[in-house]
Order: sequence, then structure tokens, then C-alpha cells
Amino acid sequence: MIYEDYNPMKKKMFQIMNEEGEIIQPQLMPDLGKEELLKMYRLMVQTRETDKKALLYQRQGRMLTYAPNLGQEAAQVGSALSLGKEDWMVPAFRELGAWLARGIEVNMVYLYWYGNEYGSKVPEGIKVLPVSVPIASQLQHAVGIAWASKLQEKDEVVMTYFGDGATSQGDFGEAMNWAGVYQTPTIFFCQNNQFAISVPRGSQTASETIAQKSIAYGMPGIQVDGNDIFAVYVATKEAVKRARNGGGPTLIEAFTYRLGAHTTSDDPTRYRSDQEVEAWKKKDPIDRMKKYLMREGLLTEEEDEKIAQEYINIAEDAFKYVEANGEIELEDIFKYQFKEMTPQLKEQLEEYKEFLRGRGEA
Amino acid sequence: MIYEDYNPMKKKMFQIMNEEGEIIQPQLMPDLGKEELLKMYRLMVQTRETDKKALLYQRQGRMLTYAPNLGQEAAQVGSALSLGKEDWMVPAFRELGAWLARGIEVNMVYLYWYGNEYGSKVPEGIKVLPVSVPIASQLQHAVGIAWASKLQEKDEVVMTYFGDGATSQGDFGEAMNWAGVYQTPTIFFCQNNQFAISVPRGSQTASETIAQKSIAYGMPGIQVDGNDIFAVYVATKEAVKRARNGGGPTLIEAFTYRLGAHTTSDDPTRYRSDQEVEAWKKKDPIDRMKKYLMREGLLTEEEDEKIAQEYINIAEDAFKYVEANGEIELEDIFKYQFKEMTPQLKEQLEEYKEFLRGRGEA
Amino acid sequence: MPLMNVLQAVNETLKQEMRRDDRVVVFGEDVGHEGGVFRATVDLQKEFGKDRCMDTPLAESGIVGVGIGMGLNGLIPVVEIQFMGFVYPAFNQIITHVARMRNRSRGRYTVPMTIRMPYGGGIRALEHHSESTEALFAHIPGLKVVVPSTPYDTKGLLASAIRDEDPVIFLEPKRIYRAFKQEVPEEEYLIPIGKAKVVKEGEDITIISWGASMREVLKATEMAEGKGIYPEVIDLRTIAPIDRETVIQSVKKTGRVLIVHEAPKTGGVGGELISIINEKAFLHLEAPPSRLTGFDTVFPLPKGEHHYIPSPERILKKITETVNYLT
Amino acid sequence: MPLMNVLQAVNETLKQEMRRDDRVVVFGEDVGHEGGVFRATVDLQKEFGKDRCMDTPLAESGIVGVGIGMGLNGLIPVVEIQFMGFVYPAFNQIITHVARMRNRSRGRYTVPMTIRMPYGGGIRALEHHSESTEALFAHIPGLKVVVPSTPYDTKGLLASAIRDEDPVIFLEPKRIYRAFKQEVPEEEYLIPIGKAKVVKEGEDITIISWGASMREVLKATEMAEGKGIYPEVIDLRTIAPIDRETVIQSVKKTGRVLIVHEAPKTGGVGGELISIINEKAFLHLEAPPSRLTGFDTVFPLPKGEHHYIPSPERILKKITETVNYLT
Ligand SMILES: Cc1ncc(C[n+]2csc(CCOP(=O)(O)OP(=O)(O)O)c2C)c(N)n1
Ligand SMILES: Cc1ncc(C[n+]2csc(CCOP(=O)(O)OP(=O)(O)O)c2C)c(N)n1
Ligand SMILES: [Mg+2]
Ligand SMILES: [Mg+2]
Repeated sequence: MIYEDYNPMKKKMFQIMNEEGEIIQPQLMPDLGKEELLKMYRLMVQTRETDKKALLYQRQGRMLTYAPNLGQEAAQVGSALSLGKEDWMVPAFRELGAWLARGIEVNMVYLYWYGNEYGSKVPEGIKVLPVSVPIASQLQHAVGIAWASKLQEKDEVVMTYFGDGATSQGDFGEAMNWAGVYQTPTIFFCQNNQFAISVPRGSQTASETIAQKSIAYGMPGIQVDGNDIFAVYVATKEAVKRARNGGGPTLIEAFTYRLGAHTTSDDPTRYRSDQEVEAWKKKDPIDRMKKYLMREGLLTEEEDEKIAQEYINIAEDAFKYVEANGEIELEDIFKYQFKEMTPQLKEQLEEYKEFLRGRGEA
Repeated sequence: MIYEDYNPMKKKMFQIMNEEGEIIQPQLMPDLGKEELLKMYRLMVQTRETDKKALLYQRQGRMLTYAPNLGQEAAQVGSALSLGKEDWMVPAFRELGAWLARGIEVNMVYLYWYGNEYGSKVPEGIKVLPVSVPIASQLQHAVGIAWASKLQEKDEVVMTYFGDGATSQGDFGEAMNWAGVYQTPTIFFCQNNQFAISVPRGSQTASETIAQKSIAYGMPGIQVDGNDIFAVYVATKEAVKRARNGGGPTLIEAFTYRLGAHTTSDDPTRYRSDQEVEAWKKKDPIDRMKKYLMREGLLTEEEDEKIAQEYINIAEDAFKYVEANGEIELEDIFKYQFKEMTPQLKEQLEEYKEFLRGRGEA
Repeated sequence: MPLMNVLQAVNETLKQEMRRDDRVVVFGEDVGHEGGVFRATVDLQKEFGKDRCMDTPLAESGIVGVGIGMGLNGLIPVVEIQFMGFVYPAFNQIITHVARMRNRSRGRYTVPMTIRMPYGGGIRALEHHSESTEALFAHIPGLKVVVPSTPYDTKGLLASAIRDEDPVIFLEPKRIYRAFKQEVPEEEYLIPIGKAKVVKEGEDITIISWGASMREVLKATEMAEGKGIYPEVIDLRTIAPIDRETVIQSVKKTGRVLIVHEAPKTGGVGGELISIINEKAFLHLEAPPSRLTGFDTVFPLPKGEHHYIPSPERILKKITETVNYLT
Repeated sequence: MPLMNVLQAVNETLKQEMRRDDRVVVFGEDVGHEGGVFRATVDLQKEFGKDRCMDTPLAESGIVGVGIGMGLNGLIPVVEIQFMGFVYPAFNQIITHVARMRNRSRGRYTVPMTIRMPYGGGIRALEHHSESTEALFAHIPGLKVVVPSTPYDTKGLLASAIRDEDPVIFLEPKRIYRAFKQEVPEEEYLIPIGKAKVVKEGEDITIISWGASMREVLKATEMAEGKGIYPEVIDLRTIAPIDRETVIQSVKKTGRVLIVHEAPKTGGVGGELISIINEKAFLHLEAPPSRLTGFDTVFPLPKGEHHYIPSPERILKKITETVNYLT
């Protein structure tokens, strides 16, 4: 419906709720009950609180590099909630909100950023791929998973996440093109957060929008207000439905902003102004939905505080768990190269253990 | 002019001369005198005769794999003639017509396909890069050359050649995107000859045209009748002019057809019908221009035959030269790895020479 | 037993594995309708349909990257890279994902993919069509690298590669694609990955090689025997992980070693073999282990090709030198 | 003389070379306005402008491929790959073009590019930020590979790399980017590519290493000296082409060798060194040349990192074992 009416060349961003939390396109408002609305909101709040805690632990030197996602909660949560349990999510590295929405526990996420591979051992039954660091490479996997689903008539849809910077990589073009040719059920969900580390979106591509890049691959594309969770949810939901019905892939540009640093090693004041950041803070996706919920009588300040506290507690417990259980077993470094260790690996492990034994360390 | 009026989404191919050699858009006809028209025609004929001879020698086992370009003469010659001597051409591997138009002698071309690296030692003063086999990789070089030209205010323009298949490669997207960002004077000239070896254009991308891929990179794109040398010439000429004036890159899709095999190792009857080939033969670019020239009184059958014979002779002489001078010097295998041979290379060469000496071969 | 060449053995094995397990899918550039530029996948699309044998867009990173995804979602991809010289656009996918998915996810996700590539020189081809860069793959933790040298081994090794739950780089020496035929059983059999083969027993020197070069090695060996030198010849078959046991056992017997490969000398697999031999059989060495390899140069265009590939005569010379060292 | 760390030496050298030759341009992801994620290119854009120091789109194949073009058209590109782990998308450009343009065109075209990359482990980083794959480059004919281990060498080697008319892979051990300072002359000087350095003379064993590992090697050496073992220590500095003369001369003196590198053992540069030593100094060997290297595994995430990188204690153990071999 919305895709049929939408032409990315007209450069009009798709929006349902404005910055004041007002519904400006009521006819497009998804049919969600109180519980579902609160679930959305809660997930956004959890994302934010979990993120804040991670930053705190990092600053205390208890966690390693961390990639914050402040400001991108609506884009992540709204899109991930459009998926069914049978569907796949193929992330980059900044998708905390989508991880949580898919049912991954905070323990796991923290374990990963703590520097332990077990943080990537996604529990059975949850179809989420580990963090993918090499920019845009995961898009190819998303196409493959979707193609396999189609070939096996599994009816799964795949949502893959990437940034504005990722659109410059060869793998972006290859994956989009491939999805177009084989009409795979893949949703390419670009979080255009306006920066690739220090490089602004305008220096990344001369294309006026990311959405219009869909034209090169013969697939629908849309630019949505990434800070409007309803717009994100509706646009992804419809793309998921079309994909599931054999209608092929979609490119969605979620227009948003990274309010924090690129990672904890980054100092964003080097490349952007406070004004810009302040202007974007006014578009905060959580504030916006909170206004909506309060206006609708679905949330009080008090309840809101309680929700936040709940997730602060969960985050603290999770990190306690990680600090108590976050060390790795030496064997694990060797055990997962192949199904079975090669003689070389066994020998190297043994030699190293002997060294440790010699020092009374093993 | 033509680009301002052209919208690739309208899927209308740009044409000046129809299949009967009639000028259907006289207002766009380039202002060319008899000599220039005949130069165009002669180059096309030379391309064809040189190609035919190469195929013949190949079939006789005197030349190696060869990539014929039958049917693509107008696309190659028309585009290459739009360049000035100061400009660069960055080819793939099927651009015989463009090579000849740039002033490369048949000797060189044959030497290359004879299996001798000296065939790629482009003479000083001619700005043509060697054949580039890895599909789409040369597009990046074309952007770099053009960027260097811009940064050094050299006013050179770069025309790079590639096929429809190349548009699926990551390097295509990266190069196009980069050219858009830095507005480099690069013309991306895609010979859409409908096949990448056996894979038809329709299986290569879901994009309805190659031209519309330009939209993803914020640059103008046009689909031209690649068998209409005037359309090709005018479209490239205008793109070159705009590039030279700082107006940035252009994507040109020359809609054409490979009438011959992919290479001499290929059997196209495995993947396409005789009817299709016959239908395209009717669009032959040389016939078309010949009709035009004869109608305009600029060419007679007799003159035409003479032209062909002239180039047959040149081709035969060139191949004679190559057969007499086509062997390589052993040292040359080692000499061009670096400016100076490393001790390792010297040793390996010496050891091998000693072996040859031991057999009385050196 | 039917007679087959290497190419036919590839084709037969693909068919066999596709029949055996309908999760096996084959794709790559021109592999579907056309049956591959070498015809290794001919008739697969006919027999198994367009959902099991697919033509792909011209994009190697895609072929491997999409293959990863297919492997993660229930299929067993056997992909073709048209020539080894065109695998580099896929290097990022191979190194950063194919080789790492199991380890990264602590076993939750695996990539049961086989990456087939025609490899090596000797067919008078254009640039990039003749290289042997097996050493690049052998250095990457998480990859197995296999090279058959006969039709018989091709079948047994390729079937093992496809059934392996981990990724396997399967290199097909195109110089011998059609060079000779051999009896190849119709029934299934597996040759284990990671096991070298003593092709010929001997006392005087151990020659280690693999792939197409095995033919030159065996010719040289015959010539050596004519001179009273009896080499033991090992076909390594798996480049990673190397079968150290077979190698060491032989070197302990002969005390002398020659490694023959087509790849450039510096950084080639020969270096690794020599190091292993030093580590495990130092006291048995009676001469410096030697290498006969490609030069440290780009593989020449056809007019220079004959200089590059180690010939039986050059191998013989090295054999003689190594055997005569200090005797 | 000013005191500098490795990072400052990189930055100073880039400035010096850009001042000296206005054909030198520097570009890569975040290198312009931001000055690089490690700040190696800080202030370059300020001093030389946006036409000499540029931010690029996020595309490594582009960085190298576009760099080739710039090199062909009169400029001297010094490009940065943000981390070595992200160079693989550019592998095709490096292997099929950077390393081959001179040879392909019989000298008509050359690629005077320097490709800088932060390299190696030890900074507790995310996946792909810690690898050492110098062996992959060292195997490719047409590439030179350089790794400095001190601020002083960084300056002399980087200047040589930039002035080299052929492509140079310049690997910067990020573990020691800020680890220590050294006096570095303000004036220009060049350290020749292809020359190793004897960092410490000794009799008992030759230790060969490069990059960040030199620090652990020197610590282990001190510990060994405390036990009365006197190693000769060689900083290889250039990985390709290897300075065989310096290596061989030392081994002939000591008769024993230990090679230390952070890359996985199998297929690492250690293997090539051992082979060279066998070829050139076999009769001088009193013990099997040994290797202490990274494991044949993926480089672990930070919680496992300390196991992976060869420590002084492990180096010492190997030294002792090698020196005590059969004595
Ligand atoms: C292939 C590759 N090159 C470089 C990097 C280093 N890097 C990490 S994140 C990043 C920027 C990504 O920008 P974008 O795609 O917009 O995602 P965002 O960080 O904004 O979420 C870069 C350059 C990388 N991870 N992978
Ligand atoms: C990276 C890479 N992959 C595969 C090949 C093998 N190959 C050579 S030509 C070709 C098809 C090219 O098609 P297209 O770009 O349309 O050009 P055309 O041959 O039609 O001129 C292929 C797959 C190659 N040369 N490079
Ligand atoms: Mg971004
Ligand atoms: Mg084509």
C-alpha cells in the first residue's frame, strides 16, 4: 500500500508520528493494543538503559570498546518487531535494540562487548546472526539466508541492518542486486544515522537519499523517519509481508541520528557541532513516543520511571553475571576452528598448556 | 542538453539514426564533415576486419584465446572518438574498436592476444590502460585517474569501458559512488551487449535499464542505441564536455549485442537462439552507417571494398610481424616485477639460466 | 568401472552428492544453463532443476557471501569460482566469515560450504587464469584446502569436501582436467581430507607435490630411476591441514626432500613443509630440503608459460643435486 | 632531537614527504578532517588542504583501486586502510593490479603507492582488529612488505616506502603506536627497504622477529642473558623481499635460530625464513630452527588475547630449548 504510493525520487520522508508525538497520518497508524504499544516503548527504554549502563561500565574500564546506539532506538526496535519468530535478523554491530527485541538477553550482549566469544553464541531458537564487523559484508549473508528460505519454501523473511556508510561498499551493491535478481525475501534496513565515524552522509554518496538507491536494483525503496517508531514499524511490516508473499526485497532508509559517539574510542566533537546534536535531541524517538503514550493515557511519569528502573536492574544484574562468568577457557580458543581439532591445533594447545604447567598456571 | 531532457526512468533509448541509416533526430546530428564521417566509418570497418582476421588466426591455432567484438563497433568507435588526445581510456578486454580509435596499432593488439606482455606496453603519448581482465576492477582506476586529473587541474577526462555483467560487481558500485562524491571527470561507458558469457542481461540485474543505476549515485545516466554511432558519439561527446567543465561523471548504457562468441573458447549456441542473433544482425552498426553514407553520396560500394581491403592488408602485415617477433625474452619475466630486481629474482633467473645452459639452450 | 578424466569425476561427484542429499546446491557464474565454462557442472540444472543449480550474477563476493547465508539456513552450498584468479573479490567473505563463523559463534553457526576453483597454469590462458595461490588459503585458520591430482582422488576428495561440516577450498588443477582418464568406481567412496598419499615408494629422496605437478614429478621420477635414483613420491592432496605424519615418516626414511609446486617460491607451501620437516625430522636430514617452484614473478602470459611451470627436466636436476649433496 | 612515538613518527614523516613532494596525497576512511582513528594523519588536511588529504567513502577496494589510478596519473598516493583486518575487500585490487601494473605493461605504467595499515594484536580490540597477515602479502610477486618496530625506523622506512616507485605495503604495529618514545632526527633520512637490522649481537642463537614482537623478544633476550645465553637479535624490518644475507650471516655464526611472529604458525613468514636458512646455511645448523608464533586459530577476542601473543616467558622457553638442543 504505502510502497505503491511511494516514489523515492520525490524525496519525501514517510512519517506517521511527528516530533510532538502527534499522529499525522492516522489512516496509516498500525492497529496496536495497549500491550503492544507498551511493549514497543518498554523495549526502547530497555535499549536506552542497557546502552547507558554499557557506557558507564566502559568508562569505568570494566568493559571494552562499545558502540552506543543512543537515538536509534525506534529504528531498531520498530523494525525488529515487524518480524515473526520464524524470521531472521542479520545485524551489523550497533543493533542493541533489535537484539533485545528478538529476545536476546542482556547477559549475551554484555558478554560480547566484554570481549568473550560466547556473547555471539546466539541461543538455539533465536534466528539472529552474531555481530558482523566488516562493513556491509553481512548483507550477502542476509540474501543467502533469504534465498535458502525461498528455495526450501520456508516462508522466513530476513531483515538485515547496516549504516549509511555501508552503502559505499561493494558488498552493498552486490547483495542488493542479487536480492533483486532472485527476488529473495530480504529487507535491507539502512540506519542512516548521518555519519560513518567522522564522515558525514553527504560525503558518503552523491545520491540525495539512500532510499533511491533501490532503483538501481529494481526494488522498492522508502525513506522513513527513523525516529518515528510507528513509521518504521509500518514500513517494515509491509515490506516483511510482501517479502513473505513472494514479492521480493525492499530497501528501507531509516533517517535517524547517532546522538552518541561512534564507539567509546571516538570523540564526536571533532567532527560535528553541538547545535546539530541538540537539534536532533529534540527529535528523540523515546520522548516522542512517551508524549504519545501519555497523551493517550497509556503511561504515567511514575510508570515510566518504574520501567526504566526495571531495566537498570536487569542491566546491573547482567553485568554482574558477566564479570563473574566472563573469562574464557583456554581450550575454547582451539576448539571451534573446525568440528574436530586438527593434529596441529592439538599440538599447539598441548605445547601451550605445558608452558602454563611449567609456570604452575595450569 | 540531451541529459537535461533525459530521464532514465522513462526507459526511452536515445537514438539519432535508425536501423535503416535514416537520421530521425536531425536536430541532434553532430556537425561532422565528410572526412570525419569517413574516419568513423573506416575505424568501424578496420575494427571488423581486424577482428575477423584475429578469429581466423585463432582458428588456425596461431593465436590464443580471443574476445571478438563483432556488432559492438559503433559503441566502441563512437565513444572513443569523443575523447581528445589528452584524455584517458580505461578498457576492459573487448574494446578493439576503441583501441584503434585511440591510435594503437594492430601489431600491439595482436601481440597481446598472441600471449605476449609487450602487447600491453602502450606507446608513450597514448593514454590507454592495458586490458583489464578482472571484471569491473578497472572502473576504480578510471575514477582515480580522473580524480588525479581534477586535483592537478589537468582537464583530462577518462572514459572507462565495461559490460552489462560488470554492473553486478562490487567495484562497479564503489567506483560509481566515488565518482559521484568527488565529481570526477569519468565517463562510465557500459556496453550492454546482453550477455555476460552465457548469462543474459535479464538475469544479471532486476533493474529495467543499466542507465537508471546512475540514480543510486546522483549522476546523470542515459541509455543510447549502441549500434547507432551518431547517438553514441553525441551522448559521449556531451558527457565528456560536461566532465571537462567540472560537471562530474556520467553513466552511459550503450544498448548493443555481441554477435559473436564470448571468446574463442565459447559456444554461444548453447545459450541463445539463432533467431535472436539474426534479429540483431539487422541492426548491424556498420551496415547502418554504410547505408547512411551511401545515401548521402559519401561512399560507393567500390570505395567500401577498398577500405576493407586496406585494413585486411594491415591486419595481415601486423600478424606477420607478430609471428616473427612475438616470442618473449626470458629476462623480461623477471625484469618488470620491480624497478630493480631483488636478489631473490636475480638468483632465480640465474639458476634457471644455468639449467638452460646445462641443456645447451642458453 | 567407467573411465573418467578429472573433469568428469567432478561432474559425477556433484551429481552423486546432489542425489544423495537434496540440501546440496551448486551455483556460480555460468554453472547453470551453460554447465560451467569448463563444463564441470554440465547437466546438473537439467537433472536437479533451477532451484538446485543456479546461475549467479557476476559477483564473487556475492557467490561466497550468499553461499554463507545458504549454509546457515539449511543448505549445503557447493560454489564455483570460475578461475582461482577471480577469487580475490571474495577474499573478504572467505577470511572474515567463511573461516570464522563456527569460532565466532562458538559452534552455533557453521558454514558447510565447498568452494571449487579451477587452478594452476598450463593451458595457455590470459592473465589471471593460471595462478596457484593455495598458500594464501592455507595460512587462514578455519579453512581446509584440498587439491586432487587424479580422477579417482577427485571423486573421493570432493565427496568428502561436500560432506564436511566445515568449509573446504577445493582446487581443481585445470591443466589435467582432460589430460588423462582413470577407472573411477561408480559407487560412493570418500578419501579423508588431511591425508597425503605415498604414490610411489623409494629410498633415496622424498618428493612432495600436489595437483597438476604430480605428473611432472612422476615423469622426473621415472627419469631418475633410469639413473638409479629411487624417489619416494608423496601426493600431499590436502594442503591444509598438512598430513605431517606421512611426510615425516618418509623423510625419516630417505633423509632428503624435494618439494615441487607451481606457486611462487617465496611464501609458498614448500616453506611450511620444510619447517615441519625441520621441526620433526631434523636429525634425519642428510641434505638441505630443497624446493622447485614457480618463480617469484607474475605468472607469464602464454609465450613465457613454459619457463614457469617446473618441468620434469628441472625436477630431475633438483633430484640429482639433492641426492648428490655431500655424497 | 625530538622524542617521538611510532604514531608521531608516522605523522611527521607524512608531513615531511608531503612538503617535499607535492605529488604525495594521503587518503582513506576518516583520515582527513578527523586525522584518522589513531590520529596518524592528524593536521595533514589543515596544512595541505582538502586536495592533498582526503576522506573517502567507506570502500577499501575503492581506496586501493582509486589509488592505483591516481598513481598512474602523476600522483603518489599514500593510502590508509583503517585496520589490516579490513584490507580484504581490497585484495583483488592489490593482487590483480597493484602488484602487476608494472609487469603487465612492461614498465609503461607503475603504481608508486604506499598502503599503510595498523596491524597486529594487543590492544584489546573487537574482532578483525588484531590480525597479522603479512604472509599473505609476502607471497604475492610485485609487493614489498615493510614493518617498523621503532619510531626511528618508522620514519626512515616510511619515507623510503613513499619514495619507492613501486608499491609498498607498510604495516604499523598498533600495539606499540604509543608504547614508547625515541629520539627521531628532524631532518630527512631513509632506511633502505630490504635490509634487516642486527639489533643485538650474540653468539648462542639467532632470534628473528619484526614489528611489535621485537619488544617481547628483547625482554626475553634480557632474561636469557641473565641465564648466560647470548642471543643475536635481528629485526627483519622488511618481510618481502627478505634480507637473506643478514639472516644467513648470523645463523652461520650462531647455528641456532628462533623465529618469533604473531601471525598463525602454519604458512607464516617463519616458514619461509626456515627454508631460506636450510637452503643457505644447512651445514651450520646445530638445532632445528624453531618458531614461536600465534596459534593456528582466529585471533581471540580480548579475554583470550593474552594467550595468543608470544610472551617474553614463552620466547625464553623456546630460546632455552633451542640452545639446549643436543648439548
Ligand atoms: C570493511 C570495513 N572497513 C572499515 C571498518 C571500520 N569501521 C567500523 S564502523 C565504520 C563506520 C560505519 O559507518 P555506518 O555504516 O554508517 O554505520 P554506523 O557506524 O554509523 O552505525 C568503519 C569505517 C570496518 N568495520 N569494516
Ligand atoms: C572478477 C572476474 N570474474 C569472472 C571473470 C570471468 N569472465 C570473463 S568475461 C566474463 C563476462 C563478462 O560479461 P560483461 O561484463 O557483460 O562483458 P562482455 O564479456 O559481455 O563484454 C566473465 C564472467 C573475470 N574475468 N573476472
Ligand atoms: Mg552511519
Ligand atoms: Mg556483456
